[in-house]
Amino acid sequence: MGLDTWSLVTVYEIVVFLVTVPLLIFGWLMGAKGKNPIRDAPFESGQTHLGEARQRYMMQYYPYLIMFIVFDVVAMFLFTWGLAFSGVPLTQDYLFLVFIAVLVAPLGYALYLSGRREFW
Amino acid sequence: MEPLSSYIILSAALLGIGIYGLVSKRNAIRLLFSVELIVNAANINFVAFARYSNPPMLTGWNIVFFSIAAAAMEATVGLALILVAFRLNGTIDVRRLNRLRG
Amino acid sequence: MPDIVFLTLSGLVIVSAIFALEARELIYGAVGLAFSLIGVAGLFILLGAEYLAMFQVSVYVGAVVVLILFTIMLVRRESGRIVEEEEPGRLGRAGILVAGLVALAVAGAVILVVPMSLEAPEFHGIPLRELGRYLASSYAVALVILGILIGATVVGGLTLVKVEREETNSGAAQ
Amino acid sequence: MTCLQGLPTLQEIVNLVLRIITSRTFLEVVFFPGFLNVMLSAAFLTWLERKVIARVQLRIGPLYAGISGILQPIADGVKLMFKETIFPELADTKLLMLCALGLMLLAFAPAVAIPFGEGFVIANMDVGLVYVFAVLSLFPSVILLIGWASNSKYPFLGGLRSLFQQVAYEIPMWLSVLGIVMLTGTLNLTKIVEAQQRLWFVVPQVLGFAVFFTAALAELERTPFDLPEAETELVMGWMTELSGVPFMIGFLAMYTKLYVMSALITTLFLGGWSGPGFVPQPVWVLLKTFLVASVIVVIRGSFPRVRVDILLKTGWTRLLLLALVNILVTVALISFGLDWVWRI
Repeated sequence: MGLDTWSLVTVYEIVVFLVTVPLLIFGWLMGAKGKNPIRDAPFESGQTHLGEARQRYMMQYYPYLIMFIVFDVVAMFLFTWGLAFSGVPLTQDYLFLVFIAVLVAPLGYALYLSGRREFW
Repeated sequence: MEPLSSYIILSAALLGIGIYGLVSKRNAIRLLFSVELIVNAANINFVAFARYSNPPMLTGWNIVFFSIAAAAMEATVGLALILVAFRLNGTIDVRRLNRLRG
Repeated sequence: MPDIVFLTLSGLVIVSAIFALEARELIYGAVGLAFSLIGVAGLFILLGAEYLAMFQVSVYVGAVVVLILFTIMLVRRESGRIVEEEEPGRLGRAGILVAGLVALAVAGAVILVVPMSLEAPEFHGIPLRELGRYLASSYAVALVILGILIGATVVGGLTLVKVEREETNSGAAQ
Repeated sequence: MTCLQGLPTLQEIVNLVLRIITSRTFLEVVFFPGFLNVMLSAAFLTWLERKVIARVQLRIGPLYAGISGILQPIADGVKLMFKETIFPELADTKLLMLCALGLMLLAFAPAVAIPFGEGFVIANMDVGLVYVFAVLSLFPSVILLIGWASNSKYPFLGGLRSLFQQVAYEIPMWLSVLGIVMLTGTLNLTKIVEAQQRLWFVVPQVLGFAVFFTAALAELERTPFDLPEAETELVMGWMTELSGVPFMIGFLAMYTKLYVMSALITTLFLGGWSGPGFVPQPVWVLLKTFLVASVIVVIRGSFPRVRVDILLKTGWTRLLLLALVNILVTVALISFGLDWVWRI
C-alpha cells in the first residue's frame, strides 16, 4: 500500500481513536448510574467540600513558563544549528555564538532574579 | 496536490476571522487569539508560496521560523501585560483599560 | 486522497478558529485555538515542511497555549466567573463586514497576481542539514536580531511579573 | 443491471478487506510495533512495577491471576471498564471526556517513531526525534485541562504541579540530546540507531544520558519527582476525580508514557536494536526497554520525594548547565575528529 509516513501516523491514531471512543461509551453504559449528592461531591479528604476549586492562586511559578517559552524557541534553533554542525568551525558557527552571546545578558538577569527570595 | 489558490483562500479566510476578532472582541485574551490567527494565516502563505515556487525555496521556511519565534515572544509579553493589567484594574476588558488615555 | 486531507485540515483550522473566538468560556476558546494551530501544522506537513510543523506544534501548542491557559486561569474574579463582558450586535456586524472585505480583497488581489492553478513542482524534501546551514548563513543578521528580541522578552516578561508580585505583596492592587 | 456493473461484488470487497488485513503495513500498525504492542507493553509495565516494588518492600505483589499474577493488569482493566464513571458535581464533564480521549491519543502517538529493527518501524520520519518531543510537549496542557475540568482542589493542584514540572524539565531534556544530533547530523531515529553500531551513545554522551534520564523521571512524574501525584499530600494528583474508564485511560497513558520514554532512552543511548544476533532485533529493543523501565521502578522504591521549589530550581540551573557542558564536550569531540565512530 503506497502510504507515506504521515498517513501511517494518521492511520495509527485513528486505530487508537477507534478503540478509545467505544471504551469510553462502554464504560458509560455498563457502569451503575444514579444521582447521589454525597458521592458526586468533589473529594476533599472526607470534609464537606468548599465549592469551586478554580479560585485565584499563587502565580509564584509564572517566570518558569516565560523562561520555558523562550528556551523552547532557542532549543529549536540550536537543533537546526546542531544538525549542520561539522567539526570545522564555519562562519555560521561563529554567528550562532553571537546569537548565544546576545542571550547571556538576559539569562544573567533571570538568574539574578532567581537568587532573590520568594521569586522563582 | 491542490492548486496554490486554495491555500491562499484558506489563509485569507483565517485572516478574515482574525480581523473580525480584532474588531469586535473586547476581551484582551481574545484579541491575542486573533493576532495569533493572523500570524498563522501569513505563515500558511509563506510556506505555500515556498512550496509552489520552482524549484521549492527554503526562504519561505526560514521566514516562518522567525515569524513563529517572534509570535511566541509577542504572546509571552502580551500575556504578562494582560496579567498585570488585570491585577491592577480587575478587568481585562480593553474598553475599561483606558486609564492610559491622556 | 490529498484533496480530502486538505479539506479536512482546512475545515479544522477554520472551524476551530471561529470556535476560539466565539466560545462562551475562554478556556474552550484556548482549546479551539490549540486545534486550529495543530491544523496549521498539518497543512505544513502537507506542504512538505515537516520540521516547521514540529516547530509549530512544540512552540505554539506546547508552549504558547499552555501559557494562555495558565493566564486564563489566573485572570478570574473571586466569584469564579470569567471576566468577559461581550456586547454582540453592532460591533459584531461591523467586524464581520470589515473582516469579509479585507479577506476578499486580499484573496482577490493575490489570486489576480498569481496564476490561478499553479502546479506544485516535484519535491522530495529538503535535507535538514541544509536548513541549518542556510538559516545561519543567509539569515545571520535576523538571527542576531531574534536573539535581542528573545533577550528583551526575558527581561520584559520577568520585570512585569516582578512588578506585579511586588504590587500584590504590598497590597496596593487589592 | 448496468448500473451495478461498476460496483465491486461482495467477493471483491471481501478480498480487498482480506488483503488489507493481511498486509504487512496493517499488521505493523495494529499489532507488533503498533497499537497492541504498546498497549500490552504498558499493561506489562504495570505488572512489572507492582512486582518489583513488592520485592523492594519485601512483599510478594500480584499473585493469583495467571502465573505469578501476570494477568493482573487485564483483570484490573476489565474491572475498571464495569465501574461507574463518576464525575464531581461541579466538573466539566464534556471537557473531561475530551481530555481523556486526547490523553490516550497523545500517549500512543510517540510510539510510531520508535524503530524496532532495521527498517522495522511504522513511521520512518526524518524528524522523528523532534516529533517525539513535540508530542511529549503537549502533555502538560492536557493534564492542566483535566485538573481544571475536574473542578476539585486536589486535581487542580496536581495539574498545576505537573504543568510546572514538565515544563521546567523539558528544556534540559531537549538540550541533552543535542549532542547526539550533532554527532549524527540527523533527527531520524532509525539513522541514530544505525550510527551506534560501533559504540553506543551512552559512552560519549554519558553526561547527556544522565541529564536525559533525570529529566525523563521528572517528565514521567515518577519518584523522586512524583510531586503531581504525591499520595500523602495530593491523593492521586490530577487523577483524583477520574473514575472508571477515564481513570483507566489516565493510568494507561502514564504507563504508555513510561514505555515510550524507556524505548526512547534505549533508542537514543543504548543502541536500540543492536546486540548479538542470536536474538531477533525487536526482542533486543523490548528487553532493553523493560530493563530501563525496571531501573526507573527500582528508583521509585528507594528514593524520597523532593520539594517542589527545589525541584524547579534544580531543573533550571543544574540540569541546564550540565546539558550545556555536554554540548561543549560534544563540540570538543567533533573538533578532535573523533566523530568518525558514529558517522554513517
